[in-house]
Amino acid sequence: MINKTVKDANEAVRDIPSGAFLMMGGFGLSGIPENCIAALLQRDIRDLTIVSNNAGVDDFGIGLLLQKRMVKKMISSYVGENAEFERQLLSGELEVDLIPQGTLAERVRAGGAGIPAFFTPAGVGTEVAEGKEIREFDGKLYLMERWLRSEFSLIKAWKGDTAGNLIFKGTARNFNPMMAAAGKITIAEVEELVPAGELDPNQIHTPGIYVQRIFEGKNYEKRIEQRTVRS
Amino acid sequence: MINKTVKDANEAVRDIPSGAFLMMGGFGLSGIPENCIAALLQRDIRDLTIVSNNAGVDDFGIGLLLQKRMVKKMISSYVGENAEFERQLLSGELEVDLIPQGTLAERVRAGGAGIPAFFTPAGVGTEVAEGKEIREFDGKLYLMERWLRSEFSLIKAWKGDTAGNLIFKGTARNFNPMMAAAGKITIAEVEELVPAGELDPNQIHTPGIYVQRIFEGKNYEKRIEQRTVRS
Amino acid sequence: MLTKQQIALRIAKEVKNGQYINLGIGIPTLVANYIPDDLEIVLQSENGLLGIGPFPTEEQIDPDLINAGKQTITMVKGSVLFNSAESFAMIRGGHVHLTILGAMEVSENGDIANWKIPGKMVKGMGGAMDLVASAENIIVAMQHCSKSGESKLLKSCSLPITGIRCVKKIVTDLAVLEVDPEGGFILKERAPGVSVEEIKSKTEGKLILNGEIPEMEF
Amino acid sequence: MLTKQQIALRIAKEVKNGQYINLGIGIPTLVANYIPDDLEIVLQSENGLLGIGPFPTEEQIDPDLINAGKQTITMVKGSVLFNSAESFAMIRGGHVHLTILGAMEVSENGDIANWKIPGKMVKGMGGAMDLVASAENIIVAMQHCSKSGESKLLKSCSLPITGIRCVKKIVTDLAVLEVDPEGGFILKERAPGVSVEEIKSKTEGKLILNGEIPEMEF
Repeated sequence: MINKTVKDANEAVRDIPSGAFLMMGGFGLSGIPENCIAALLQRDIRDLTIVSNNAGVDDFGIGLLLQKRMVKKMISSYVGENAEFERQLLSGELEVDLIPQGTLAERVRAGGAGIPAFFTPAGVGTEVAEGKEIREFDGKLYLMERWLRSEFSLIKAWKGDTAGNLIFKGTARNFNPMMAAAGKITIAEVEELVPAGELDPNQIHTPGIYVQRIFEGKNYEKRIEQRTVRS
Repeated sequence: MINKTVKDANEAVRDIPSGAFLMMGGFGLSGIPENCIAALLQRDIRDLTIVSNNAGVDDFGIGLLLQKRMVKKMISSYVGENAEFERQLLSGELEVDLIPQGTLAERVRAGGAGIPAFFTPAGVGTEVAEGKEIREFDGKLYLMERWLRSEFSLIKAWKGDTAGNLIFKGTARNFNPMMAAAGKITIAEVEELVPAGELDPNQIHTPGIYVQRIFEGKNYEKRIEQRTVRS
Repeated sequence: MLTKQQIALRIAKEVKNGQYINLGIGIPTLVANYIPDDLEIVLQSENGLLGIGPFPTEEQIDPDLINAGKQTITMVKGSVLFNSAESFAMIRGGHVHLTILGAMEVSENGDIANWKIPGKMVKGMGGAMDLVASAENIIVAMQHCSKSGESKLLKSCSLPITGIRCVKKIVTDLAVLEVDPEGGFILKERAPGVSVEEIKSKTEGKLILNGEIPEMEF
Repeated sequence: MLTKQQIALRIAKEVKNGQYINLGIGIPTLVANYIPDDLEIVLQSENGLLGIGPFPTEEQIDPDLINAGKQTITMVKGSVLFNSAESFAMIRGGHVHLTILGAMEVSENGDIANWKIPGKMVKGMGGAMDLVASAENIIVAMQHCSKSGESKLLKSCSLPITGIRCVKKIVTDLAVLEVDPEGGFILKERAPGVSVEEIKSKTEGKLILNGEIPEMEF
């Protein structure tokens, strides 16, 4: 079995250049590649384009990259909860492409699956449809959407093995599996790294074929955005 | 949680009419809905259209439905290993649509996922492309393919719960999950049926939302087509 | 005039046994509190869960288990977790039967606007455009008028659209209305003590009155 | 002239460390026996497995574990199981680096025909059309001529095509050849004892000779 292990986050992200097109897993702050983001912050790179459902909060997640002005463009579905983001956007320092969440998920899935374009009903009749081909199938209107593929995908899983096979936990799965498949180089950080053969082959969420580098992360903060408890 | 349990295969397939458009899971004889096929054989229906990667063998699987002349048309990727199939096809009693296996899997997946059409490179320049739209993306040619959706999908899983959540085993998974999602009414037979809550929510292959009826099957033969052992 | 809780309570009566339901943020989330216990329904969270349970106790809190509003949650028995592509496959494929969401504006042909106010900060549409383009039944929970008293049930939306011809029913603080496929809001029920005249005066779009309009019953 | 085993042995030299590989039925399956042990490679089975192991012992046989040829198999450590859509997502998405398969005919521009003989029974293309349309490297294992002595390396295929301009390399019982992107079979190696003249006489398509053509080494 092919061994994908690298030493740590610094080694994993060492060759991501300025101007790179990245994907980062996570929904809100859940399932984000905390260690890779921390390692990127140590690098002197800028003008990144990042595909991520959200843009973190001011002082955590992708928000940290925004603070350091490392991001040129975000491709996301929802970017609230972030004052620095708003400031950079309004001042013209940052570009943003807003995409319906399901379309974003499917475009990334299509990138990994070698499907260059597909049709979806989301956004028909809205400004999302501007400039896109509209076609009727069986009496309903659909937009044609293109695939998304990245130079580097940075993803976070719960458990992984040295062959790159991954298991996620709870709703921290979200965009991570599709982004793994859509990355030319996919870097997976996991809470627990085990030897190939220890995970049940029938219970793996992301096959190792999609992962080029894997390492065991440390000091996960897993910050909670909306701590709600039963009254 | 919604309870999808029905008593047995006979109750599950009771309302499948003549002329119905069906999908059946399985690859070769692995992961086929044995109990549902046996129950269909008891019914006086005909002119079925069946989407299935293969067409069984002469005396097992879909081959049994062919013997009883219940099938009008097969939509498959590979139909060897079946003399009765060949006879009916050559005599004009049976129609067949042959589709590349990956295109078949993706068309069924698209049906379940509400994607009416997508582009794939498989079949460009071949007779599969006849009558289909061809388009170039990033310098490569692709065919436009349409979704497939069924009136009834008959699938087989290893374990299931009363909410319709399913876990498959080994390579018996194959087309079953996509067909579950692509069925207007999906009937799942399982080797072991447990109460909702007994399966790990993180380890379910097919969410119960795709399953309308579920029952515990019996007397699985699981016939092996090519019994090969180490020399 | 109905309170937010009463709007949620009224919408809960629309829920049918065996449905899979996606609840938006705000009043729609409250609907979960009023669904009768004898109905078997499942709540979907578009970030990857079928079977949302109640909020956790302090001991149950798990940062890896949140809803689409990023709130910590729990799971009910029979829940299942999945990725975002699978989640929207469910939505787009029509497997989620009912979507209940808020709106800034609804038009008399069923268009909905709820994601953007030009000139103000744009937060993004999240999953709303997928949800309204896909579900077979879409119910909107909203105030009948804006804080400045302008009708939010319009001939056509003035704000950027989230989806076209998709809203089937609207429950406001004043009324229950259905969208006529031919265009127009069909008044079905009045909030207790609210007159047809008041609803008419506060509905900019075409209001359709068929016979006697009953008061809502709770 | 090479035996089937020798063709497989020669193709095994094309395998590189770290590759994910799909092996077709027939000679390609034999290639697995000759891949050097020090290479880390993974074999994909398009019915839903990465990490094909050897055939099982009698005790290990599991009807729920077969390869694309419907043979009973085992899994190696680090294997993973998945559904057919995921399997072809891997193939179509270019994640499987190398496909080795048989052919009835190959043309000098890299077209391949291997799924249908008109007038005879049609069995279907299975996954072949997806594989040849997708993999970055496609190697064909075949006999240079048919049993009646007709060349199978042609100007253009006479049989229905499986895929166009996709074959990169061909290993036959007589030779190793590469397909020139401009058209033509570039002769790279001769089977032991086989002359360039013989290969030329048995290749209907354009044969390109660049300098001395070495014999294969095993």
